[in-house]
Amino acid sequence: MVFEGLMHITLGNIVMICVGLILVYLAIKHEYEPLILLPIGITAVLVNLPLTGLTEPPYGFLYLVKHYLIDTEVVPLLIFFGLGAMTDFGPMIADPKSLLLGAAAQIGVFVALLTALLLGFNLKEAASIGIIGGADGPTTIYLTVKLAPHLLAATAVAAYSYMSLVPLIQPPIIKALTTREERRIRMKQLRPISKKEKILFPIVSMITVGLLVPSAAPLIGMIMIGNLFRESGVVERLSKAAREELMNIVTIFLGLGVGSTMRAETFLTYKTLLVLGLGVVAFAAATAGGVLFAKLMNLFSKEKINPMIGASGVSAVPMSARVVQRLAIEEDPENHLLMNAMGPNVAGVIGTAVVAGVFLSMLGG
Amino acid sequence: MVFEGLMHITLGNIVMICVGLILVYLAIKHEYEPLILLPIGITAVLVNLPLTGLTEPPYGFLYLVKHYLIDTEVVPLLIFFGLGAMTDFGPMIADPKSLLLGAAAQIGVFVALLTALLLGFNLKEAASIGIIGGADGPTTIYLTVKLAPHLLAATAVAAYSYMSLVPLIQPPIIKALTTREERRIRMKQLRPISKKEKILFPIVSMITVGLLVPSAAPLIGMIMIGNLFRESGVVERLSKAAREELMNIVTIFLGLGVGSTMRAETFLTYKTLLVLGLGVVAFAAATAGGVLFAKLMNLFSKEKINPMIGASGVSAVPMSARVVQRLAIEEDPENHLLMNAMGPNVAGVIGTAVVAGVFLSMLGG
Amino acid sequence: MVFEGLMHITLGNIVMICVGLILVYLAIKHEYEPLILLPIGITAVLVNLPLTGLTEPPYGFLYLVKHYLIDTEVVPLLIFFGLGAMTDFGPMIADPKSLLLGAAAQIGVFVALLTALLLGFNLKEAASIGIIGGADGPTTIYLTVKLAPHLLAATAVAAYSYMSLVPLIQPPIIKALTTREERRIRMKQLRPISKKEKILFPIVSMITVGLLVPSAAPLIGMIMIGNLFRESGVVERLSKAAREELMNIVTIFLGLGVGSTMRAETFLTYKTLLVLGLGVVAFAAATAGGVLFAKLMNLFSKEKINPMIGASGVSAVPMSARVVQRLAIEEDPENHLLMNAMGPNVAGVIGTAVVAGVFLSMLGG
Amino acid sequence: MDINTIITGLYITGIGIAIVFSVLSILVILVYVLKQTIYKPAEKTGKKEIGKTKIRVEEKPAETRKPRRETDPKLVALLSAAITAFNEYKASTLKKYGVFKDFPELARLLPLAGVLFKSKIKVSFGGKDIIVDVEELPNNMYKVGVGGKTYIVNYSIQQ
Amino acid sequence: MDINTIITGLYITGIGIAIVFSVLSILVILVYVLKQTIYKPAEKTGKKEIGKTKIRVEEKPAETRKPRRETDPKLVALLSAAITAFNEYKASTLKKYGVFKDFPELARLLPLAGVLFKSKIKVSFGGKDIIVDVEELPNNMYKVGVGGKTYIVNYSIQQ
Amino acid sequence: MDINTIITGLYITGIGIAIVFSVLSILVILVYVLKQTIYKPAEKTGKKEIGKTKIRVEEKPAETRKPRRETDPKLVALLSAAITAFNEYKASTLKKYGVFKDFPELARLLPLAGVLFKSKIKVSFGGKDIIVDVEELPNNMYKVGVGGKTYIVNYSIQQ
Ligand code: NA
Ligand code: NA
Ligand code: NA
Repeated sequence: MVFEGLMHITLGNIVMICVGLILVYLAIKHEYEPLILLPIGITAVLVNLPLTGLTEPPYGFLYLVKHYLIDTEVVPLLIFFGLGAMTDFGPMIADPKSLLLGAAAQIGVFVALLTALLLGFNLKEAASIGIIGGADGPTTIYLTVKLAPHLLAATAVAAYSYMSLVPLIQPPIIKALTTREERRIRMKQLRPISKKEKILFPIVSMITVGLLVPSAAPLIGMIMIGNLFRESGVVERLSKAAREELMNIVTIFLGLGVGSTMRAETFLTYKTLLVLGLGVVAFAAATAGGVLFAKLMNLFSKEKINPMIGASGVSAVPMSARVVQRLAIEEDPENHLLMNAMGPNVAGVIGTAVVAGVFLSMLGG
Repeated sequence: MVFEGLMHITLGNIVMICVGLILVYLAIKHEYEPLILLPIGITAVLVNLPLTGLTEPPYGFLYLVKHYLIDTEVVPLLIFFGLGAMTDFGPMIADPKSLLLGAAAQIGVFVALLTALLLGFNLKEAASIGIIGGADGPTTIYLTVKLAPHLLAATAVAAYSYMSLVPLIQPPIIKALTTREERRIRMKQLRPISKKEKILFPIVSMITVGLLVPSAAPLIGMIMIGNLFRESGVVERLSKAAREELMNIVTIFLGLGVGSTMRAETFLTYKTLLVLGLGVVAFAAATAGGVLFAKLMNLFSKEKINPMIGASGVSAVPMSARVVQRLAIEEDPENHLLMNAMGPNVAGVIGTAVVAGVFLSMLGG
Repeated sequence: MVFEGLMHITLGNIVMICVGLILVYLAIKHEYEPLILLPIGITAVLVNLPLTGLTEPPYGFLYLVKHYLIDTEVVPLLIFFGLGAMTDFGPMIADPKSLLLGAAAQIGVFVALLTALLLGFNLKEAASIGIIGGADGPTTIYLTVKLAPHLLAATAVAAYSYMSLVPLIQPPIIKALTTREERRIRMKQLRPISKKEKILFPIVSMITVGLLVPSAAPLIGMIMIGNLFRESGVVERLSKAAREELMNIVTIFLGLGVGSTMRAETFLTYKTLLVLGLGVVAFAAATAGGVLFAKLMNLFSKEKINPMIGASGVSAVPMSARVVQRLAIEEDPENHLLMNAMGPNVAGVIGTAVVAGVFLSMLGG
Repeated sequence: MDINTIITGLYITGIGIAIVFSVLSILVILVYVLKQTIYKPAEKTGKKEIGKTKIRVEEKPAETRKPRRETDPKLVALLSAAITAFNEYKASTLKKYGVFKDFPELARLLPLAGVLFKSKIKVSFGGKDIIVDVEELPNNMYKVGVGGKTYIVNYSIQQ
Repeated sequence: MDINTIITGLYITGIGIAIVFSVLSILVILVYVLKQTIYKPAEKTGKKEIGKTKIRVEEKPAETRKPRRETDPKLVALLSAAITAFNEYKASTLKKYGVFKDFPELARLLPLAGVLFKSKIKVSFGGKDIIVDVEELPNNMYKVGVGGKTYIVNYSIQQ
Repeated sequence: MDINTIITGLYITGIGIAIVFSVLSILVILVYVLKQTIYKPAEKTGKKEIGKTKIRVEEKPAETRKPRRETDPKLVALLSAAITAFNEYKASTLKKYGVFKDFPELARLLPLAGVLFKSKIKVSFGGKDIIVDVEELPNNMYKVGVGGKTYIVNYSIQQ
């Protein structure tokens, strides 16, 4: 009865416990997205101990978390809501063409989707893998739960891990695709944004995207409601709750729920390795897509943009904007691009949500 | 598949989107109960975008919120719990006759109920409409969910809107029913209340009301438990959680849940307009009831009360007490009635809960 | 219809209302575990008012709380999670033999179990009663819900009440079993603990206990995940949420849920009285077990330990450690044992969780 | 519109008004009973206090008055000094007996805590020694008693 | 790997890229419309402010500058004095009219509160009288206007 | 009461006590292993520190000591001045490069933020120039290094 755990442990369990511990190590030692990867990692350790019943229906605690909070999409949507209450769309409103760079970076999603299809994944799986390239954890989870729930752990871990690795993945790609002269292009400072614009933007974009891509409405709706709470200035209690109390609680459950899917039986397949590999492809292609599109825009516009800010179309807010800032300063210490890069950065969140909506409407919800 | 939203939008949807935007506008620009009306308004916009699936069972996000949190009465009861943790019954304990003024204002509920019956509403609908006159948002929602769920959006919006309009609705009625002399009556300062009285009051009133009107016990029980947490002084962590963390989170879900019922199909009926109209009748009659009963009390008591404080029997804490304070100062800058008006104000909350209990026990739960 | 409550009240209800009021009184006046006993007490009052429907399926509010949050073990596990985020295992890591004292105090659990069997309780009931001696409220609730749900109110109230009474129960037993010389034994100061040890301890102990006693894994897993959040230093947002926002909210629901089981029909039996009596036996035997085992250890080890710290193996963190500190100072004002007693104190939490796991695996979950 | 419905409505109205007035009247009585049984002793002191307050209010016309001497910036400095000394005393005591810095948090968060410190501190200030009572409260708050008055201070400069 | 799947994948890719670019392009247009209809007046002042800032930045090389005169410790003392006087005024007013100390909390927490105080206070400071505007905000915050500037002060010493 | 039940109870008791002691003994061993593999270097410094502490405690009798010079009100003023200068430097830098005031919040709240500022600041204080290290922390907290010591300061007067 007791001590049975030792006898039932499989090699797979041991491997997964090590995987979990590696995530914990990376989260603590290198601070790779610790808010997500630490809970996921330690939960992965826990669910690979045999016979605990934690993930078993109908009353295993982690089963309850997964079934009622993740499978229903409650958690990813509330996280989007909280992100809305945290996000300042100002830099994007000040420089609307950054929206196009946010769209361009979605090319990475499709590159990864096509590559996944070539590797034998089916359409729904390939879409869930592709969306990793959007670099938005909650969107990835939202879409994978609906299209390919068996890949949830793999896509979620990939999305959040590579978000931490943005400072390693992006710079070589950016440098390879730009000349030194291009990296030294200075951009003009962003105009200040009035409160009215900030209030109207979430309303307008919610209606527009909701009408054009109804399946993206839950994601876009929640982020924009959160953002309206933030910008309205009249519901600070709720805005704070959205981005703090509720966000923190929901993040805990996200980690527990996603981590609970990392059981050896389901996670240790060659597919997982492929997903992790494709995730890098997705991030790299998204970066390239953004940079190249920025160069394309320079061909047609008089006022040149620094093509590096295209790389920030990969959301991973605010990491990829900081990568651009760092690279810009390397070439010219007076060239601060942080705020110019924040525009494509937040636009990328909207772009990925739109793509997720397209996938949902074309591949069935 | 995509862009379909545009083709499925109805005129009703467009009207409702405008209604939602008006609520958002009033909440932000004029701060009309922004904590409730902003979430309701923006959610109304969202749910009137076609084909989003947000309100569809079994997994639409807003369906889940509505079905599990509003329809079960979890949210209104937790809000009552939080209100208890916020409310100081001291002014009412110091001046017990203010309880009678809180009872008198309930006359507005019955006036509106009878008017609604005359206009063709059935008994359950009429009761839900009448309770708007109690000026307690959560009580209105609690009762409507049980008696006439199809009217939820209309009664909730009416209750919260008119609470914001108290400073416009009440003054002309008060002035019409009182002489200048009456409005200048000064009242003696309230005695201080001992901690023991404050602790015993919620216990005593919970037992009393619970025994006499069992169907009011959930509402009264939750507000009084919250108040005991507050007054006991030994569970500050829980009291704070009740009135802050939990309250904020629950308020968010209240707004989302109620807003999600504002779909064109169910909201855009002549009944909604009648409900909104009857809401004004209810508030006005409640105000008049309180003032006239105060005048009646003056006929029999030696120590005169300022009849304006009867108007504060309409809960809308603390707006109607502030209205009275303002009117009093207009006539006599030294006549501060704020605390005297707070007594009927909080008593009105108890009164309305009792009336809701009576309706539930007589009209079936 | 109304006023019916008065006619349906039973003598049992009246007794239970008084019991509830006594708990409220003890919580407020003497601060006996007010965070738990105040909510339980006032809820006991509320649910013994007749005809309120609060505990009735499918939509009674307290039924919902009990059914979805307590019966699923969600609340006790989240409380363990929060306790982990609050607990400093440092004193125990600094002095590992304190783990043995934490084990020794579990003897009280088995003494109470055997006594309960002699008094005619069945095995599952006896185990739930015995675990009271572990002095861990959430563990007691967790086990009772699984093994003997009809005893939930009795064991929960006993566990939390006696935790408050530790300063009364323990001193006479400690004094009776130790000589003055023993009580004057000084212990060396604890070594400082490195951050690495603090981070590795929850991981190592989760894996170890989880493998050896799988049925203890939910409890141990949640407390250790919470502790890892705390010690990692990289997820302070989540750690704070675990021990504050989430903890406070969950504690409210624990009180409401447990209190709702204190209805006259189920609580007022001779079994309840026996449970309360056996609870004292359990606490006393646990205290004696810890002290005597410490004396036994002194027979074999060169470096003597003060046997009083064995009494702190009864968890009741940090009360029993403070009891030891106080008794030590009585004999020798310079003999501060607080931190030495904290080791067995937190070890007792682990020990009781292990015992609960053993019970679950042997008596069916 | 149905006449029977209207009649039921009138019936409900009658019953409803009767019940709400009777229930709230019973509460009126109970509140009076509470006052009679509990409030007696408090009442006297209460009245006194109101009287005293009135006098104070009258002697100082609102809106144009100087800050009180006792609460001027010097007090802030004195309170800071006292809390600093108190914290030093506490830290040395805790270290002496091997109590880790985490302990207060643990103690505060678990039920029935109480390992918060309390001490009399002598502070040299402005040339003379002042005895101050300092008591820890949760969340960086301190209760400081000086010269017969008690201040609650939120002090968050930590060394 | 199935050729039909690949073709569908290419189709989805085409549609997807088309939609994401068209939706975000529409947003670009709407943001421009917003700017045109709303932003006009604000734009001018905005540009001015940027200009002013640049000048200020240049005249003071970063990292080696002195604290500004207006925000030195004296200001802290003045703000403390003003808030103390304001709180005394408020307390006396509340007591005068029987307003209990709990009221502000109640008012703040319920929707549409607003019973927070606001007043002009005269403070004697450094030999001269200064008129200060003090306005309460929730959570022990105060908005203090003095000499044309406004400070948000968190003041938590309570007596 | 059934004899079989009692026997089962005794059996459970035996097994239970055996398991709880063996599991916790294994934890004892693992904690020792942790200590051996990890703790070695830390142990030495740890012991030193305890010794030092003891000496300090004995030279200053508790409960009757003066506030330390370094933490007197002047320090509060110095810290205020340093943070003010730091904030001015930060504000000018942010404005210069068009960084909006909202940005720090965004950065702090999203995972892996890190756009908090850090700088050396020269403060003129009491006639001489002092170099102070100031680093922003979330929630209006600042880490201020001055004269080899580090202070965590909660500074919430915002202009
Ligand atoms: Na993205
Ligand atoms: Na009311
Ligand atoms: Na224990």
